[in-house]
Amino acid sequence: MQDISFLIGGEAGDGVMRTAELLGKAFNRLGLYSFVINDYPSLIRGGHNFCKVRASNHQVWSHLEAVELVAALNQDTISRHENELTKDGLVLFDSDKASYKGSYKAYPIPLSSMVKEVGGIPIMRNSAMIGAIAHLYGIPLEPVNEILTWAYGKRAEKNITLAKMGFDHAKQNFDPILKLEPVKRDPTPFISGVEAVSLGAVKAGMKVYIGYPMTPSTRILSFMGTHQDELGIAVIHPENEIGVANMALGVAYGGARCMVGTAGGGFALMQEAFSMAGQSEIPAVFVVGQRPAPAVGVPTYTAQADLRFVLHVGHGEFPRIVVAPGDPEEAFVKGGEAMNLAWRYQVPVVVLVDKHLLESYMSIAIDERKVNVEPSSVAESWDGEYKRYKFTDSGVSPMVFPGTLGAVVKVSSYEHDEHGYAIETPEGVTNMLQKRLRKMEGIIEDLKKRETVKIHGDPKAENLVVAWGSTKGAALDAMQLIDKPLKFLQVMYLSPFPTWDVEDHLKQAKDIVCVEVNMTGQLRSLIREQTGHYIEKAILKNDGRPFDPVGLSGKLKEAFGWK
Amino acid sequence: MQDISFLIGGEAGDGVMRTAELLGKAFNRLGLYSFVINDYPSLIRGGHNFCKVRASNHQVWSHLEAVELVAALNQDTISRHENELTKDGLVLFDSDKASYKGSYKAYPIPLSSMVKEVGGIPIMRNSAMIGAIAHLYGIPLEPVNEILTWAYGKRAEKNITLAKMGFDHAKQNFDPILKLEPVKRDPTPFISGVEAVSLGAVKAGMKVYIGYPMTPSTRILSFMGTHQDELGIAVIHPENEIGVANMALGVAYGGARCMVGTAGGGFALMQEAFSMAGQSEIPAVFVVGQRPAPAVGVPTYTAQADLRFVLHVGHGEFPRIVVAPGDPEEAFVKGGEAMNLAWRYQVPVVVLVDKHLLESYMSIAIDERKVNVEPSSVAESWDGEYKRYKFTDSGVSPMVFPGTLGAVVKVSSYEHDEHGYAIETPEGVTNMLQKRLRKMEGIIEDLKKRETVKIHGDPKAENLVVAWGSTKGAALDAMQLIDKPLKFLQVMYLSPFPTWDVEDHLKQAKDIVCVEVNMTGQLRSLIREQTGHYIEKAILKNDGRPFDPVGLSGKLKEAFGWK
Amino acid sequence: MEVREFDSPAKNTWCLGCGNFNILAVVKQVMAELVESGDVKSEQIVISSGIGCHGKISDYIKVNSFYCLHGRVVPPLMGMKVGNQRLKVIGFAGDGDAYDEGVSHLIHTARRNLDATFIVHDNQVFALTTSQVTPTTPIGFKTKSVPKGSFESPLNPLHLMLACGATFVARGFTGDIPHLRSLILQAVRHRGFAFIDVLQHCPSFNPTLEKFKPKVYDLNKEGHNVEDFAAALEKAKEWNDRIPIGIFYQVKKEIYEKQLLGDRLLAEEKPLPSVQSVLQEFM
Amino acid sequence: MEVREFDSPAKNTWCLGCGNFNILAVVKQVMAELVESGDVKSEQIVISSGIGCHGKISDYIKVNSFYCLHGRVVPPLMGMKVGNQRLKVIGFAGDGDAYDEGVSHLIHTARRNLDATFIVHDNQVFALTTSQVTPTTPIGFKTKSVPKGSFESPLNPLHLMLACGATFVARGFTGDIPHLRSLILQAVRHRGFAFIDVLQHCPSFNPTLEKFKPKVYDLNKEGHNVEDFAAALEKAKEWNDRIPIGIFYQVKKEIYEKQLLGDRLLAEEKPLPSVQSVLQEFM
Ligand SMILES: Cc1ncc(C[n+]2csc(CCOP(=O)(O)OP(=O)(O)O)c2C)c(N)n1
Ligand SMILES: Cc1ncc(C[n+]2csc(CCOP(=O)(O)OP(=O)(O)O)c2C)c(N)n1
Ligand code: SF4
Ligand code: SF4
Ligand SMILES: [Mg+2]
Ligand SMILES: [Mg+2]
Repeated sequence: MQDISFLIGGEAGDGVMRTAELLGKAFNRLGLYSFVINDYPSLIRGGHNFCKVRASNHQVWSHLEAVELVAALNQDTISRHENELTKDGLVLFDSDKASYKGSYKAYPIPLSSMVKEVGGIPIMRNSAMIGAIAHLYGIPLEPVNEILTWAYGKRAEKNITLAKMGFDHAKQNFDPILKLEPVKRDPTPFISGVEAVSLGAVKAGMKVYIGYPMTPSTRILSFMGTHQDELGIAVIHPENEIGVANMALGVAYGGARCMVGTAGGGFALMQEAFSMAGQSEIPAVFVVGQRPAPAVGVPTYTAQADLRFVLHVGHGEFPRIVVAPGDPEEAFVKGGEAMNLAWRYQVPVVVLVDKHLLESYMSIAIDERKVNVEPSSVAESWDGEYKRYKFTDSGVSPMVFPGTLGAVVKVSSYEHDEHGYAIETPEGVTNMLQKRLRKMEGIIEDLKKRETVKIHGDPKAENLVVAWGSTKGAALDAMQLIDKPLKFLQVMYLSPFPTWDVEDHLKQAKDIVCVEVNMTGQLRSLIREQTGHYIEKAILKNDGRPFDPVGLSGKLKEAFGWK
Repeated sequence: MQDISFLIGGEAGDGVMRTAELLGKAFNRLGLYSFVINDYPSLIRGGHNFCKVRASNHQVWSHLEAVELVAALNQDTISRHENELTKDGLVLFDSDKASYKGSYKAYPIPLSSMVKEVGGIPIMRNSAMIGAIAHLYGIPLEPVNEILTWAYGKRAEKNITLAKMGFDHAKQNFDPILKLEPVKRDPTPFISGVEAVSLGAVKAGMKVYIGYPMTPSTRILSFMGTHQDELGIAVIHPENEIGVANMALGVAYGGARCMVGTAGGGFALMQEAFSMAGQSEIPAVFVVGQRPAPAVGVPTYTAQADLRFVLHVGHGEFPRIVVAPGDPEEAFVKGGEAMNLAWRYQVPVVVLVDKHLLESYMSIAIDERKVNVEPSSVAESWDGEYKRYKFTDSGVSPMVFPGTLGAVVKVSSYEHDEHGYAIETPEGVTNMLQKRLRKMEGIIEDLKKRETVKIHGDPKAENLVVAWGSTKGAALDAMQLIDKPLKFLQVMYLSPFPTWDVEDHLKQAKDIVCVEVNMTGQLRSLIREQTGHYIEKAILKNDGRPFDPVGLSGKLKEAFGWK
Repeated sequence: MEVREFDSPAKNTWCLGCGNFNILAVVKQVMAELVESGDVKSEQIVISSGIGCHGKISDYIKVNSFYCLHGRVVPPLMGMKVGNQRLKVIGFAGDGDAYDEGVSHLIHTARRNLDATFIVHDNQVFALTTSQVTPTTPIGFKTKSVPKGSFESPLNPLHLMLACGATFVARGFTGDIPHLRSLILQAVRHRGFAFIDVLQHCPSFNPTLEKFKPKVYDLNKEGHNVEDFAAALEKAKEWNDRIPIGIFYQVKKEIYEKQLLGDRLLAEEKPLPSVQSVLQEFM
Repeated sequence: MEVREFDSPAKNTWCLGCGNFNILAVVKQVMAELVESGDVKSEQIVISSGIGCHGKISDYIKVNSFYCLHGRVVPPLMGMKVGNQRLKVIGFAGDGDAYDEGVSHLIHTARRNLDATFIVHDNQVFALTTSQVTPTTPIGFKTKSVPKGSFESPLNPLHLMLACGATFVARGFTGDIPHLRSLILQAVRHRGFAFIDVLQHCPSFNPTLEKFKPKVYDLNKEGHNVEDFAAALEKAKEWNDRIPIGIFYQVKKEIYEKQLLGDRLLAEEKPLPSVQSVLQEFM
């Protein structure tokens, strides 16, 4: 089994992320499975950026904290990351910018001189670095050149030259680490949550995306913006999040499927509109990207600490759906499902993700047939006078849009009667409230037919790991490192809570550990609330970083008493 | 035991609420215990308004749905409320405006003619009505005149004349219902939650109140505004709720104690600032008045359906306190406690109330000595360079304000170091997060010394009622109507949840019923989450109206299998 | 189309003599006229309103409506136009609604020149919450929250809208119904963001009818050039013995939705059958 | 007081050549001068900033600071002045911050004439989120969310502030440091709401320095009368081959906090010892 892990670091503006993504993509094209995580502070130039790149001949779900190679564009990278090297680790660095005298093997390479030699610009150091890394992992130059051509088009030439220079230099001076064996497999995208959730929504009929930039959801806006023509969508960036959310309700009322994206702080501002979606029964999908909070917090890092916040957003009682995919494929599927559910049940739906899922890239198969525009609750015809809020057994009222001949479509923020006119009587209020709450039953029946949880590992194991969202990746990889039978229950739907799919696993388990990137054990508290089951053991942290599989496997073993 | 209950109704603008309050106050001055609930739609003139007035020679905590008298200023009142009359009920009505031919006894009185006779204005019909009601309950005119003089000052004369005319007319034509016996007791205020929570905050040092009007908290703004000079406070009504909340943080940062008030929808808009209070550790008190939601909902009615919403407001993890008083006395005490806790622990505190508690008036003793400015975490001196976020065992850092010689006071929405400068390292983030979370331990220890729950009824009873907030009133009165041993656990603190005070009662109970004005059983779910205890029986509704003690007693008996 | 076809079954609860009745009456007439003249079909009209006394207009007209959150009249209008450009949208807001809670949306939507009409029922007071100050409340106005009288200088909404680039800026008066009718008709026919601040009489909390009546005059009858921005600014400042009503400023400018969408009608577009081509980029 | 006493230990992470450096340098000088001249004590100065590149200024000056939420620079300033009138407060906001997310606060605080200085680092772009359009972004500016170029007419912040009644309205330029220094000093010494839109060079996303430099001129050197409102409006519209900087408008007006509080200093007042007299009303 081949499994490589290295780090590329430099200053913000040095092009580290792009380089890592290109390498990850190159590995992916070779049939390897790659994973790239980025780490950058909230600034534009000069701060320290790095990426960890992992590639393997079997599916990987996560990065590894430890690396066998630190590829440094500057001195800072070496001093910050030397301690993350494995025993036989190497330090590859631009010898024009940095030096290394430490205990690991030094691989100096004059990247800046090379760039000067070909008359390039500093950012091109990356291409020479890519060439050197290719050599270290026994990759020929062809696939590298292909990627550079894909990335830089006509301007690729100098980069290709530099890649060769880097490659040659490395070949002459450095021993390779290993020779990566290309794998024959069906090609899969090398993709992040950003693109996956966007494409899922579009495949489910999304026509309008609205967002006010906020890390980690800004990239959704960028992706939607740059691809708006291919995707046939309109992209709007309005005055603020309150505008975003209320506008989204207008779009759906007008008849087009709409999604919005934000982070915790922006979502805090959308709460009143979320409640309005509940009251007016207008379909709305909110992608919420978690990052460490409260307030502005640590903007460019990751967290899973907004679960409770998101579950209870908005004043009043109304059905809402919250789904948390754990990888890009699930982001695609659940993003689409969110849109379909919103339009079938006329409820607000949150797709709860985080920076780690949104911004990390991985090789993963995405089958676009898994998402389609499902039948919605849009009506073709109706009896008598049209009633936007007609009482029905399911609680779902057939929906039409303004512009429909013969229908007067009235939606309201007030409690209202079937036509949408404001009311105040106790019976009227109760009936309409119950009509809305009744939808939850249909949603639950519907979800029973969908995948609300996933069981990984040994389905018969007595030891159970419970996790949600992007922690899936580290958990899956950690399980590979534990040679005891272990079952992993990944909870994807958080509201309505899939007790039907969860309870048995809890009951069957002898020992359970809940793993989350928060300090208060939010899924754990939810499970107790929903099932009465108290999970005593929890592995928690909230420091902006996702779990590392190796570290996590150690903690799991400890929790299960295996070491 | 004397226990009267009647209704006054008319159009919005007819002065029904004022009349009911004056009567309630008159009863209170006579030593009776009175309770007045109002019911009005969201409009200024013409809609139907009514109040129910109850008075008794023992403490009452609630209105009664059934009345023995409907006092009608218009026809509408009769047709709407006739069905709420008890068996021997009476209909007293302005015979110039309405007529009555139904099965109850009719007491017509020409109020409009009387007003015309003295050259008064229509609103003065109320005074004649008051006179008539006084006769019906055997009250002499003196206390009535006193109240009218108190209310109308120099303009009282015509009202006093009209009261006499009403009284005389009634005396000549109607049999009294009963003769209310004045009670000798220490005088207590006849007061609503609005004034009580305001005065509690002021007594605890509040210097600034900020609010953007929103029912049911608008009256806090009005009360604070009209009494600003006596109370020595500044009152601000700025551009919107986001402004309100962020301004409040500025006030506290500047060194003055501040409170804000709003309803669910306005609080939804304050969430980001709430999270900011958590991050920056700025003391802030939010009074949140519940009303039926989602969205605008049923603005002038009551609900207890924002519990979960309020418990989890704001993105990220940080300590917050939520307290729900159940009557005006508790509103006074807990309003003050909220302010003191906010300033001792530098956390945001929510005083969760509702329209019923805020706007209903009752006779209740308030001992102002129960609230004082408690020692806070404001520092007089410090060692070395001042650190706004100094790490301490308690997690609370000594606080000073700008303007303090030698201290640089930096607060931040970013995760920060001890001085307040932004940070991003995993260790830095973890340390500061844990410092904040650590405060919860101190808060819990502190609350263990305060009243977090109340036990009413028979402390040894095996049957337990659980409720919170304004449902206290109906529950207490309902228990009077049940001749079986019954214990009532009133939960006042919701966050941190007082498991230490709650758990034993749950364990001791044989049978438990949870009563809430919401449809999803929010306290019930919280109790399960916090204690694992699932309360199977619940009496729930969310129709804008509080529970009626008689109806509730029936439902409780049913739930406990007593009928 | 008859005006009364827009009559709604909802019971009207405005106070007797409230200026909102006049706005309501006029708007229904304008709608009937629009339909009659073939400008638009009745099912394509959508109104939207905020929370406040004014907001009830959504319930009082039997036409498509979006009864918004307080202060959020504009964003849904923008959303629905993006979804379906063919709609004819008219927003009704209170002065509290438009200038306090929701002013950010107003400013930016004016700037974008969304094709929408926006009518502010400016009674200089939060009426529905029983009288508090708004950004247009005059100095000295007493309410419970400011018992000694408001001391904040009021905002000039016309100037604000001119500063933000609205392409139709006008003032109406509920005391002059024929004028208001013609004004709203012109606003609705304007292609772009048409803003009208209507001086709305509130007998219960701010009875301005008699105060404003003698002062009000139609500036369009006095030779005001609606294309002259500077003159519009000058007129916007006039607020003394004479109060101008009418169109202060009107200019042609491309509308937002055309620039965003061209002629696309998103609500009727088929979903994209496949995202494979984009997925391919990630291979 | 030495300027470097305001140096903070935080590492500066602005891009090389960023105009924010100039604002930072100038502000520290102005503060030193204020303290030196006895206008204010250093512990009475409070700065506040939004979220964006500009916002980091809170970390870069060793002085009391309130590092706000995005868009919320103004309300805390108002709050702290209500708590303690003696503070000297200066807000720093981005153009996204001030004109998008937080514009409602800006408008109304200008109108109220809070005694505060408000400096907008107007780089015409959301910089920290890696380049998106703001209300001042010029037409045609390309970003990922608008790859074909922005088509929304930009807002004129000076005109907006004039329309809202700010009592000191100015424009600065990070390419003219001495001018900026004098401007900020005057703003800080102005009693009332002093607004400065600073054309801030952003080498990474909107490098305007060379573009604006030849166009910029000091209107106060060209006989502009700062008390002439109409002239100020006229000048605010000028944006072509010539771009005026300096004070456009300045007027004296009573400040908000005086009207609200007189001379009371709430932060230092004792708590009310008893509420009995008010409770008595309810007996
Ligand atoms: C977020 C929010 N804040 C406050 C309110 C309460 N509220 C209802 S109406 C209103 C004021 C309405 O004033 P205006 O917009 O001028 O309308 P008017 O009643 O004068 O027509 C307010 C503040 C609300 N519904 N929502
Ligand atoms: C409520 C909220 N929405 C969005 C963001 C994300 N955000 C951070 S900085 C920024 C834009 C900053 O632009 P500007 O104010 O012009 O500042 P600059 O970076 O250009 O100095 C945004 C949108 C946020 N922090 N909070
Ligand atoms: S309060 Fe004023 S605005 Fe509201 S309905 Fe009555 S008169 Fe009209
Ligand atoms: S991105 Fe622009 S504004 Fe931000 S630090 Fe760099 S140059 Fe300055
Ligand atoms: Mg109004
Ligand atoms: Mg900017």
